Amino acid sequence: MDKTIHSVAKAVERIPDEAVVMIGGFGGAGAPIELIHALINHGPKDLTVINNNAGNGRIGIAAMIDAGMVRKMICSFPRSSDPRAFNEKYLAGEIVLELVPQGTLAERIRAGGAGIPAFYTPTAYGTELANGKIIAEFDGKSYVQERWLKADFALIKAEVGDTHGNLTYNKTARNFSPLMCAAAATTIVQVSQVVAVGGIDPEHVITPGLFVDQIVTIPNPQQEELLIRAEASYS
Amino acid sequence: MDKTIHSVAKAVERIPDEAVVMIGGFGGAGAPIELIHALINHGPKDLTVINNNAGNGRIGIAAMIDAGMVRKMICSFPRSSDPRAFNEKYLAGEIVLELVPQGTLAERIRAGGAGIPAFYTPTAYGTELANGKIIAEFDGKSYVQERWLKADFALIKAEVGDTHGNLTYNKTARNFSPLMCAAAATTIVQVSQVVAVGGIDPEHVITPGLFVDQIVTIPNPQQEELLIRAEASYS
Amino acid sequence: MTGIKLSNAQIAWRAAQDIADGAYVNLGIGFPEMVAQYQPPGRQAVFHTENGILDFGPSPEKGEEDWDLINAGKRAVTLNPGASFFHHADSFAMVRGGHLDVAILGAYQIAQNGDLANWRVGEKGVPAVGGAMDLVHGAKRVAVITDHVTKKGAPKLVEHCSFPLTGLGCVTRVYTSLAVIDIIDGRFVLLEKLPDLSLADLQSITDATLHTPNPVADLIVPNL
Amino acid sequence: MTGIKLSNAQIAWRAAQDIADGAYVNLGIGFPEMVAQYQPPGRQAVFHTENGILDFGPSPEKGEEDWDLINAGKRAVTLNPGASFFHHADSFAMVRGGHLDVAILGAYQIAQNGDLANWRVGEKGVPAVGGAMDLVHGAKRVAVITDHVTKKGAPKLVEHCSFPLTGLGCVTRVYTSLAVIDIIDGRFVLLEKLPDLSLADLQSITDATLHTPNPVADLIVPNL
Repeated sequence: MDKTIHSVAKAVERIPDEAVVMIGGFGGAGAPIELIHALINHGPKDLTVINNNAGNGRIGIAAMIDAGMVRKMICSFPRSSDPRAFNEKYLAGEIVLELVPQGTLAERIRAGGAGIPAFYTPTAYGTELANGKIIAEFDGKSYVQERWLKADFALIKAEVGDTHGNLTYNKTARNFSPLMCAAAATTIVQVSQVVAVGGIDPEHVITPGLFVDQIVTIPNPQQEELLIRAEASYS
Repeated sequence: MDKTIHSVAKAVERIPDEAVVMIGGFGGAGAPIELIHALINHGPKDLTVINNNAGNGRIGIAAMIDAGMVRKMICSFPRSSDPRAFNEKYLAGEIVLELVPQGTLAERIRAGGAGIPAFYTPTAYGTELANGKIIAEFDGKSYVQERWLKADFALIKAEVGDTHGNLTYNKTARNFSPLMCAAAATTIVQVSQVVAVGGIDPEHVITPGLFVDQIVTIPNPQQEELLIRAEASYS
Repeated sequence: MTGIKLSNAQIAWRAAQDIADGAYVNLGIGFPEMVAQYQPPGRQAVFHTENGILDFGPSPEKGEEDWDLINAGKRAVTLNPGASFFHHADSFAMVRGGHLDVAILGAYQIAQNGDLANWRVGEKGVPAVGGAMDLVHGAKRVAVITDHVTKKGAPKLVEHCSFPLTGLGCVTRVYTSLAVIDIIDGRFVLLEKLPDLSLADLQSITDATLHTPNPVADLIVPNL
Repeated sequence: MTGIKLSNAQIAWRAAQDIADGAYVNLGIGFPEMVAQYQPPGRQAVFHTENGILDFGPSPEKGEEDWDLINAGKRAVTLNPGASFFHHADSFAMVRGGHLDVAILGAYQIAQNGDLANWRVGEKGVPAVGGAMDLVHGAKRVAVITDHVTKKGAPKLVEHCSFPLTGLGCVTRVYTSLAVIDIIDGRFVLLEKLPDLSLADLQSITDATLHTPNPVADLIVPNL
């Protein structure tokens, strides 16, 4: 059971048009730039993308949007130091935005991976983001019903992986990624280093291998924040 | 902010009659024997106890039941190699049992800690354990609504703790404990070793200190399974 | 009808043949745990236990037990390379979230619509459910291994379960001491039976119709 | 009315005085982040950031940034001893589960019943909510720091919010450039005001009644 594959191109080649794709990362920490750029090369259309943000600058998710691949964005904070890509498409009515409070986004993804079709949260009660949602009262307080979020694919950046798919992350690059690994039917992970099975202490595994389908090694991955500061672009 | 205290007696002295107490451990792994026995010495009555099991032999939770301290047991599996304590009280109608499927028990405790008052699960749908519960359909499948579980106190056995309450566990002694730490108003932890703050790698912390109120060091804690095999008893 | 039937070890062996290399598998407490011993050469499943391990191995030698390293049956186990620990909510996220390929459970009764009764036989005594009700809804494939009949000879494969249910319509395959049976569209479909057992005899101890849309294969199992 | 008001640093300083030693605190992105700089000597709060750190410290020197170690505002930060990392669901479990002692946020408007509007001023542009709607329901105490009026001089403390709401009845204390105000039973209760500012003047730029059931203290803040 060796889940490693040898190229990012191979990793993303089965992602079709109209796929729902979760992409790890919060800001630049944990953004799987190499996998995203391989996906742009592959070029599926009409994707739904789930990430906390909606791209920054001219690389990563912003480059996907620039390339016209994204029909819908599900995120909490479509703002960044350079939000042109999303803003232009959104204000032109060319991309759909589902805005979700950050904690609700995390919990919906967690629910998708955990087989919980719906849950109640106090978040957004009484606000326009709860419009049209089911409201219920528990112990005298009102809550909003939220549904799970699942994906066809997840693109994830981790730190160390073993050949069975067990993963660790680096600092805040963890963010949504362990949740997305569980909520996607197929989880594709780029890691800085692959080790033999048994190379990660069982107490320190953050994502158990059962949530991971494919691992590709990118020894020195690009850091989104540095690319943004260098005004790099995908093309 | 030093959360360490110096005796198990001190740790449990504020637990009153009628308290709801979560107790970590699955089988003998993670059972906080020293804290439980200190609680028996302290002697509050009419407790509700939440644990996967319902005690074994004449020690730990079984000894609490023998001592007549437990009015209600919330658990998934009130059976063990020596279930006399619970069985006698249960069959005599002297203890109330709320039987909860194991995964639902875990998720209800997790929900309690996470501020999720209710969620839907496929578990127990169509069975007698769903009797009287709200049923809802999502995407053509039926689910049971379950409520969060919270507690006044949690008694937990961890492995290493720092003075701010960050914790690691030993192997399957982890089980319900990280969930219970979050779901209790006051979390009391016995650890084998206390280290200075910073002594646990931030990547390896399993329970962040914010979920922990008090830590007491028990350098060589008793192992429930060994006590059972030795036919030990509390008194 | 002959008195020949498979031993528990042989039933476990037969169930093990259908587990793919690399499959994530949960084995119920007790008899189902035996399945782990009979993985075909060259295949290695990854075993999950509810109390928070993936990829645990067999029990250690007596005296070598670490009682903080146990499975859901509270037996001491070992770790394989690639093992990981996690808490109970994450463990049942794996179960409920459909991340296990196979769960193999015991049964009191299995109905032809896939209903399973395996946690309680009546109103008496102390009820205990454990993880069974979660497991039947979690795995992609839920299989049962069981004697074909009770100790008293009553059918365990039935039209409708009379014992309290564990889950509705959840079982997809049953490995018994006499046969291998799929549950398809609310019917028992016979796949394999012991060569010396007639279909009529098998049907006579089964409380629902055994359908045979395809040729029935011989259930061949080594001596164990 | 005088033109004297507290600077943002001074508002942040005042808010910092009410944070107990060892308190778990979330500071909103931007202005609220300044509160961390003014912890009173001998006290150390533990700061939480939504993207998965407890007990982070100030930004590193320029050139020393680790861009995998950032806060919710995407600024590079450092770690204090005792820090821990966790994923987003665990992070918001801390928030939603009521485990934070204090959250301090900015505001467009605060109503006398505790309603907060701080995420959007109208229908135009690209909406973005982040973690604000979660934070207002999570912390034991939700405080706001803000100028007392908008740049155009309009009241920010109002009878009813006209901007889209972030949360209902969630704010318990407001630190403004002119005063410290509690929200109790649906009313603004004035605790402190700048010594040179009359109650009448303060009321004139506040769009709901300021109640003074107790003597109003002077809001005294160092030069910063």
